[in-house]
Amino acid sequence: MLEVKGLRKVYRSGSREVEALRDLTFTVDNGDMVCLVGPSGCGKTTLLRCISGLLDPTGGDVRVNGKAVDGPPPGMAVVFQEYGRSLFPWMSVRDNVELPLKQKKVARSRRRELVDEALDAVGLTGTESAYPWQLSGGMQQRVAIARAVAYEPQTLLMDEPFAAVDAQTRADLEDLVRSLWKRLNVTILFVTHDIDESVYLGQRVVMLSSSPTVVQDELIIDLPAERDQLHTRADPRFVELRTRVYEQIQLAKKAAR
Amino acid sequence: MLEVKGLRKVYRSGSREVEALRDLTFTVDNGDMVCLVGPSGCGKTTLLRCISGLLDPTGGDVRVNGKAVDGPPPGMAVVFQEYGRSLFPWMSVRDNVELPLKQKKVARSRRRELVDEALDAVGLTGTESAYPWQLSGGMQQRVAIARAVAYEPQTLLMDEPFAAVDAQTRADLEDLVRSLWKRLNVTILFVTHDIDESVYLGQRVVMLSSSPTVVQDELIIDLPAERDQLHTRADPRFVELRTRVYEQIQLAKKAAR
Amino acid sequence: MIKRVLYVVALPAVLFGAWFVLSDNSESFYSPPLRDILTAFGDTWSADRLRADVVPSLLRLFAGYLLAAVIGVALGVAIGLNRRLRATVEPVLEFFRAIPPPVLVPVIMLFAGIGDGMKVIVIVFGCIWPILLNTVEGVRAVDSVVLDTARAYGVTGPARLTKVILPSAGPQIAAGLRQALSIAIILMVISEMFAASNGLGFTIVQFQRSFAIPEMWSGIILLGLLGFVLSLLFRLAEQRALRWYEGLRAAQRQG
Amino acid sequence: MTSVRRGSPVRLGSPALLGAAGLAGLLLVIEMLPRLGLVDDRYLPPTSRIAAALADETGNPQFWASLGDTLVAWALGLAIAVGAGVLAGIVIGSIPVLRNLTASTVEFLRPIPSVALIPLAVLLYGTDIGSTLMLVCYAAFWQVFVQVLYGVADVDPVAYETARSFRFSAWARIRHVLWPTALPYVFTGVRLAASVALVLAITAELVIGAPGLGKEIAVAQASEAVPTMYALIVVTGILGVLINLLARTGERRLLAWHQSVRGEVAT
Amino acid sequence: GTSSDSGSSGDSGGVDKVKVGVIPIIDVAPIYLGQQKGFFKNRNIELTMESGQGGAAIVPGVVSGQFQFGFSNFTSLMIAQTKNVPIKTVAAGVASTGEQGKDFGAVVVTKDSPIKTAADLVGKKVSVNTLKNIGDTVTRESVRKAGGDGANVNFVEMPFPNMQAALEKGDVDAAWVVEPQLSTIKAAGGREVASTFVDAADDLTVAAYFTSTKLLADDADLVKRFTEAVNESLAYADANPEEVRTVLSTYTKIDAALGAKLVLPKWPTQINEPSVQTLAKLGEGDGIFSGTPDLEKLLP
Ligand SMILES: Nc1ncnc2c1ncn2[C@@H]1O[C@H](COP(=O)(O)OP(=O)(O)OP(=O)(O)O)[C@@H](O)[C@H]1O
Ligand SMILES: Nc1ncnc2c1ncn2[C@@H]1O[C@H](COP(=O)(O)OP(=O)(O)OP(=O)(O)O)[C@@H](O)[C@H]1O
Ligand SMILES: [Mg+2]
Ligand SMILES: [Mg+2]
Repeated sequence: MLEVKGLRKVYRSGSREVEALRDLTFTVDNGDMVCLVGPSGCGKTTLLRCISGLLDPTGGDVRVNGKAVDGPPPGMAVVFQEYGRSLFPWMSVRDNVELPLKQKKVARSRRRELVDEALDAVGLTGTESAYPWQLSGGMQQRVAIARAVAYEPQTLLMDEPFAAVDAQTRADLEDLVRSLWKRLNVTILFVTHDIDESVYLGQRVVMLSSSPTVVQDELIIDLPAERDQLHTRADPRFVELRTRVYEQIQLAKKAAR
Repeated sequence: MLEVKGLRKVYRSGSREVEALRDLTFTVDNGDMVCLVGPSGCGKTTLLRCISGLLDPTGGDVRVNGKAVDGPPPGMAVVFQEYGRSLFPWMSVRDNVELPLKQKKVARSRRRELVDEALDAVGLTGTESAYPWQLSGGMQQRVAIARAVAYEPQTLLMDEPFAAVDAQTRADLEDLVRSLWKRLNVTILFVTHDIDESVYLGQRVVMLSSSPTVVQDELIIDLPAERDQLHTRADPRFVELRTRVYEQIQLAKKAAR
Repeated sequence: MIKRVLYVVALPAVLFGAWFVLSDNSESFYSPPLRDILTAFGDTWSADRLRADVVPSLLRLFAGYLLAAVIGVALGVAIGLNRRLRATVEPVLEFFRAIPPPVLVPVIMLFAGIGDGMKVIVIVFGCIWPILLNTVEGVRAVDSVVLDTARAYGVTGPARLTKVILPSAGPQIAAGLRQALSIAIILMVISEMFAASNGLGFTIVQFQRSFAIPEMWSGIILLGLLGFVLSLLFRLAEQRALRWYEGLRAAQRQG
Repeated sequence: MTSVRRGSPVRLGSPALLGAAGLAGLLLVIEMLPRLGLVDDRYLPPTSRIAAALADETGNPQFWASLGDTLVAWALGLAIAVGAGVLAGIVIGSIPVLRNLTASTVEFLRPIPSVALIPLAVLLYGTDIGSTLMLVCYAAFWQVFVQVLYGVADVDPVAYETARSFRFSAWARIRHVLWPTALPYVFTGVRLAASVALVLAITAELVIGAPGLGKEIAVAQASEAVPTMYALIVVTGILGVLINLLARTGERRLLAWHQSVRGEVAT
Repeated sequence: GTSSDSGSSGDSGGVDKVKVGVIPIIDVAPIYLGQQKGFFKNRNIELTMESGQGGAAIVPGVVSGQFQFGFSNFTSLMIAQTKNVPIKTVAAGVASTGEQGKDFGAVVVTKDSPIKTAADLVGKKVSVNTLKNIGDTVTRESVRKAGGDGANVNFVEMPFPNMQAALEKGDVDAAWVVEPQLSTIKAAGGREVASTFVDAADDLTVAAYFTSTKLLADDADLVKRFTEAVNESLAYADANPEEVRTVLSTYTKIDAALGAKLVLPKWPTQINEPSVQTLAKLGEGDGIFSGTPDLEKLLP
């Protein structure tokens, strides 16, 4: 279980002071898949950083399975928004994906298997030996996703992980994430700007207001668990839900103006 | 007029050799707005870099207004896919946007005006003095857009410029680009993964195949020149066109498998 | 290949040529004609001489340089990673860095005697600074997203060091190592000015004192050659170790 | 910004305080070593005796004149070396042909010890400040030059292409992209050069006998005035610390954007 | 270049600016004293002392005209002469006292060293300030005189101030030192085993003032005046040891207590040519020179 209680974060540097998060409270149950949407600059990345223990909040509390977070909790994987910079340019694609597994002390043969599977799942078979900077933007992002997938985390935080890939690949990756979620029963917190995506993927959508940021609304996505790109998106309930989300975000942005 | 004829690009590094572009031919008339779609890794960024004269093609020809390109042509602005790295971390947001104008020797007062307008248009008023790395991903991307917009180019190349912004902002920015295009009569080449976006924005959509890359198809978007987010997207012709594009891309990907 | 060889030899050839011509009828006692220097070079640096003087020098040089590299990088990483440690020891390090090694030689002699140990310590003491400083800066400049990624995926402990911090700081550490190499050669000479009975530096100083001026110049040229060869070796090693970096930078330049 | 642990008492140890503590520790060690008999106090007198000798020296006008001579040689030499090093580094570093052409010559000239140039310096300038200056310039130049070369090579290609795409002039590319990227390297180079310059200024004075602290040290050494010798060495050390302090302050001001400084500003 | 070029400023009426390269040790006390006493000013010479570390720094300065005169030991001068460095001595510099056990330079050992006489130095490690220079020649001669094999002594080079520590730590078995280190070491219990300058030759002239042959040719008058002034200074210094001890504190950092105990050298005004010839032979025998020094050319 992931609990965020009264979370607040203020960035201070010199005279500039930005209240990125004012007061966030929500919980994600184990095995849940929650999508997070909100206007650009509202603090989603900040929130993910706090949850993953990479950033100390100014106030409030983050707990994973009851334990306060003060460093990256074990079994958590993060896909960073800055995919380009989060890959290690001095390592090949394979090494990038494999390194966290080595750290987890996964046996060599199993590691091989996991890496190959993950790269295959994101459609990057054949680029194992390339360096990240020899890949296109979308391919780099997929390496970052493969790294998280191969890690087989219990909790997966993803920050706009599909921003740089084309529509078709995106659909494939969405299905990949859902199948992973079902297969491994991972808890997933997924930040996206694509409203359709959030409804398609999530069991719940949490909408953030624009700055000063609070939780604007939460929505349970009561679509059937079996989803597919063609039928689910055509489902009238889907359209209804996406309209709801859209309206809330409109509201959030208006309030800010 | 922008002519691309038989363009070919092979990346070589050590023993690895990637044919990013095989044979591309198309033209963009002055004042045209062309959207470029294609699978991830098919060579869109490569193409844009060749057109902007930043990369030497292995074969073929790029001409701007009849002159072969062998360096960035005057009056051209590029929004890079790696927005984060294309901003100068040692300069404030304002300085980042202003610097190209200084290079263009725009008078100080006019510069001020242009920068303020551009930052306002992308919704970043109030962050002028921040450094890029103090901004969220979406905000950084908008700074890069503002920089290009303020430059008032004759030709504008944009590489997935809206990948990191939320849906609402994206819609706003789409309208910004269209209004800019109409007002200044700019030639725009716009790379996107969002099929709806390509149809909504473009007068023409050029679809690339996956590697080895050629032009798969071209589509004239015969929607009325006056477009708006609500009505245009609901237009049956819009839906028809987007389905066409979608199918072509599906085809492109299938062919590759 | 031919082009590369040309690059290497073109400028030195021109410079030496100019020197040769300009100095040809030099009367000055201290800057004799290059012709004399070259003659002296052949006469002076016989195989015996090389074995007796250059080899011991090189051994001290390598010992000192390697020691400095190991200590410099280790200390640099520790200092670069820990802000408080950095604040605490920086003034002390600066203090020692500002003390000229020749002044310290007597002090070092007190503790290390007059053998090779003293000379190695002098070399370490002098050439550790660029390594240390560059390592500290390189470590401090590791991209924050990279660090976050490493933390998030549990890449900690030794792996964080060897897989993340060191490669990322690699280019800058290399800059330091390279600078240290030439300083090490300089210090090899300085250390051999004290309490030595063999070595390249000793020989050069001896020539200088005994007014064997062409021989002295030939020694200086030998030093330059030595530095050149060592730096060539260094560059080979560097290119291997930093292949990713050279590629990364070259990739987008030439395409 | 990301690696600061929660509740870490950042204020408790302000850098200045910690630095002072470090120095105090050193002084204490030097006081204790001879007092405990670990080293002979004829060779390493305790801090207090060195301090007394230092106090004596400060009353001596000769000392201040020497300090002035050393500082002038240092500052002048450093300024020339930094100027030339940065200029040469940027020009040569950004023009590949030049870089390739000069590489071997640079590698040849660089390790030639300045001390080996002493006869040449004396020949040209006698034991004036000129000899010191020449040696200082020669040695400090390479420090800056090489750092700048590495800095120029480190320019982010995307940033550089951005500048190219906006058709920045060559000068503007240098001014706005190359220079800021190279700046952290330049700073490292200047800091290295500053101390190498000091080291050489003093060495030259020591060996050639040109006026300055180095000569004073040589005289003290030859006169068996051990505490005075250490006092003078301490002065050179203190100079080093001050110079570094200056460089650091400049760095913090000019490099607020840089990753290495960022972490210390933001919370 | 610097302001003064080979003293050419001096017509007989004007004042000549003269720079002298000296090593700031006891040996040159007379010239400082002479400067104080106005011996140089009386002869229209405005004197500045430029200190250098040893002949290696001073000789080039004199040859290039940066200094008009220099101070150096005879072995160094003879080495230079064999290499045809265009220099010539103009006045005596400093000489041995000629008294066994009471000279300003000697080989010393620690109190409890097994080395009793110079003959015991055979096969031992002895420190000198400069290898292949006056220190090793005279030490070898002392060994020979005591009946040992002078060729079989191992010399190591180190600065004088380090010798005491090296002796006490056992890094070297004996040290060839001069004042003030000699007094310091003796005060700490060190034992003298050979007065090397005394052993080498009777009343050995150890060092001299010299100039370049060019200056000698261009401005013989200046050289003459300088020589006179130096000679007057030498004579005065020799006669007034207390004033010498006082003047020491103006250009060295020798403290008063140590200064009072020092053994002062002799400062005769004449170069003792036979002693220099002996020194030349010794040096030649020990392989310090590559040829035979031509004393004709070197001595005034
Ligand atoms: N290092 C920093 N220093 C100062 N302010 C920062 C820093 N990082 C983020 N901010 C500010 O915090 C706010 C939230 O940023 P954050 O990156 O969390 O937004 P986001 O929701 O992820 O936006 P996007 O969708 O555009 O990525 C922004 O206003 C940003 O300017
Ligand atoms: N510097 C490089 N060295 C080697 N190969 C490269 C390099 N840059 C790109 N490539 C290869 O060229 C191909 C096309 O890359 P490009 O970046 O143009 O794709 P793209 O269409 O922009 O993809 P995306 O939509 O994911 O950004 C890819 O297969 C990539 O691996
Ligand atoms: Mg974000
Ligand atoms: Mg791309």
